[in-house]
Amino acid sequence: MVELTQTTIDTAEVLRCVSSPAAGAVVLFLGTAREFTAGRRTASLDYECYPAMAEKKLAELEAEARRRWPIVACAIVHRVGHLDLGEASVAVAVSAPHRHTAFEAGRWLIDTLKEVVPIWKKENWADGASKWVHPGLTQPNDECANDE
Amino acid sequence: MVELTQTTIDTAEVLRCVSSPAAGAVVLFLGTAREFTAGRRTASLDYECYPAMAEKKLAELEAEARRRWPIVACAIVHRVGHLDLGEASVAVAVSAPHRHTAFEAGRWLIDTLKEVVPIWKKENWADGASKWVHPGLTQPNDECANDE
Amino acid sequence: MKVRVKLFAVARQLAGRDELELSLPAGATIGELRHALGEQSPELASLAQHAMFAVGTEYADDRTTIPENADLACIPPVSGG
Amino acid sequence: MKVRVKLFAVARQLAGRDELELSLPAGATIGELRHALGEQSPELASLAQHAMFAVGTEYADDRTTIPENADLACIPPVSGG
Repeated sequence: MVELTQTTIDTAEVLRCVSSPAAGAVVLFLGTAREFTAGRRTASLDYECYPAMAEKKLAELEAEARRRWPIVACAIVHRVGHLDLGEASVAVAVSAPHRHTAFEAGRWLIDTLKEVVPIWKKENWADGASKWVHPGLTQPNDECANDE
Repeated sequence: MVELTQTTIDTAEVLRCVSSPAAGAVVLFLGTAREFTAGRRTASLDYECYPAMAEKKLAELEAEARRRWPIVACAIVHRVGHLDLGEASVAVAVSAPHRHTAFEAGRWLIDTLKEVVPIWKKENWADGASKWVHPGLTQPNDECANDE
Repeated sequence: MKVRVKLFAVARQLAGRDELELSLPAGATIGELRHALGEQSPELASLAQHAMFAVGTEYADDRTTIPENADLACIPPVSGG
Repeated sequence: MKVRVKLFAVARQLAGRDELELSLPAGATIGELRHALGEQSPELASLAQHAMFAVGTEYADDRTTIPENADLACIPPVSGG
């Protein structure tokens, strides 16, 4: 199950979605909006995505994880829009007969999601500046005005 | 936070317990009662522990994880008593600034818990037999009568 | 041929819009699109060098020929998760 | 000295009780306890060879001297999680 959502991620529902008597292990990963990055304070985050492509890539990640590991169930939910500090931006849950499978698949899913799924984060700093985060990209201004 | 409990593990509460604006990542591991082990059907599980020592060992695990990794918060809850299929026997949650820390600490915690914490599982098979699980131990009878 | 390219994140911010229209020769490749985007919108030139491009919902490399009426998107380095 | 040893899981099941009392010489070690447990309760002899023992709430090796009035426990291979 993969989903993009505008609202708070319901972690209980994500866990229900992967729970099964065939599973001996569940691993849930949550990415959450952190207050400090390299000493600089974040006030909030905005996430934007290319919806059709993001959904397709998320579904491909689930399919590839199922090919690589004998997992029972998998759920990936990514939030888009505005997030306050502490809120979850992404939930990845995997259930499997054995725990090492669940850990490996969960870690691979979030690592790969962060490399290939067309979703972008904008840091809204506490000092009022905002910046889209594009790893590896040198941007003309380290601080751009908020474009929203 | 470490806890032994006789009742259903409240995963939402476990997640709340580790959530923090200092964390960018949360990893939750749940061990759940699996229906089939090596093709044999389980009806239920019973967990027993040496309470004083189990609590101390769990607290030592948390302390050691905090020494090894820059984690923000840690919660380990182990259930004892009777569990039905699909129910969680253990929850391990770790929050950290970065995800690799959370995954590594979470995996180390459950791996080490399974090696050192004095808690024992009894499989109650669907065919009526029961057996305490003691990894590496050759037991006189593969199937003993239920002792409860 | 006319093509439309969706813009996201800093690309959208720099261009001030979420889509651009370009004229490309029929049979043009993604590499040519990358170049043409920088020519037509100099504010995107540097980004266009480093972005990925998608044809429909699939990543495409510079040698990919752009089909007629393709849905194109400029995908700056992603930062979801 | 008299010592009491807590029993868990298959040890408790085999012995049919959750605690055993043994007489050991003063200054006896965990190794001697391991042996004495098997002597006194033959049904535990095999398990006693493979179990861990705890003094108070800490694992102890065979060379550990057992203190007076110690809380002792026989810890069969654990299977929590």
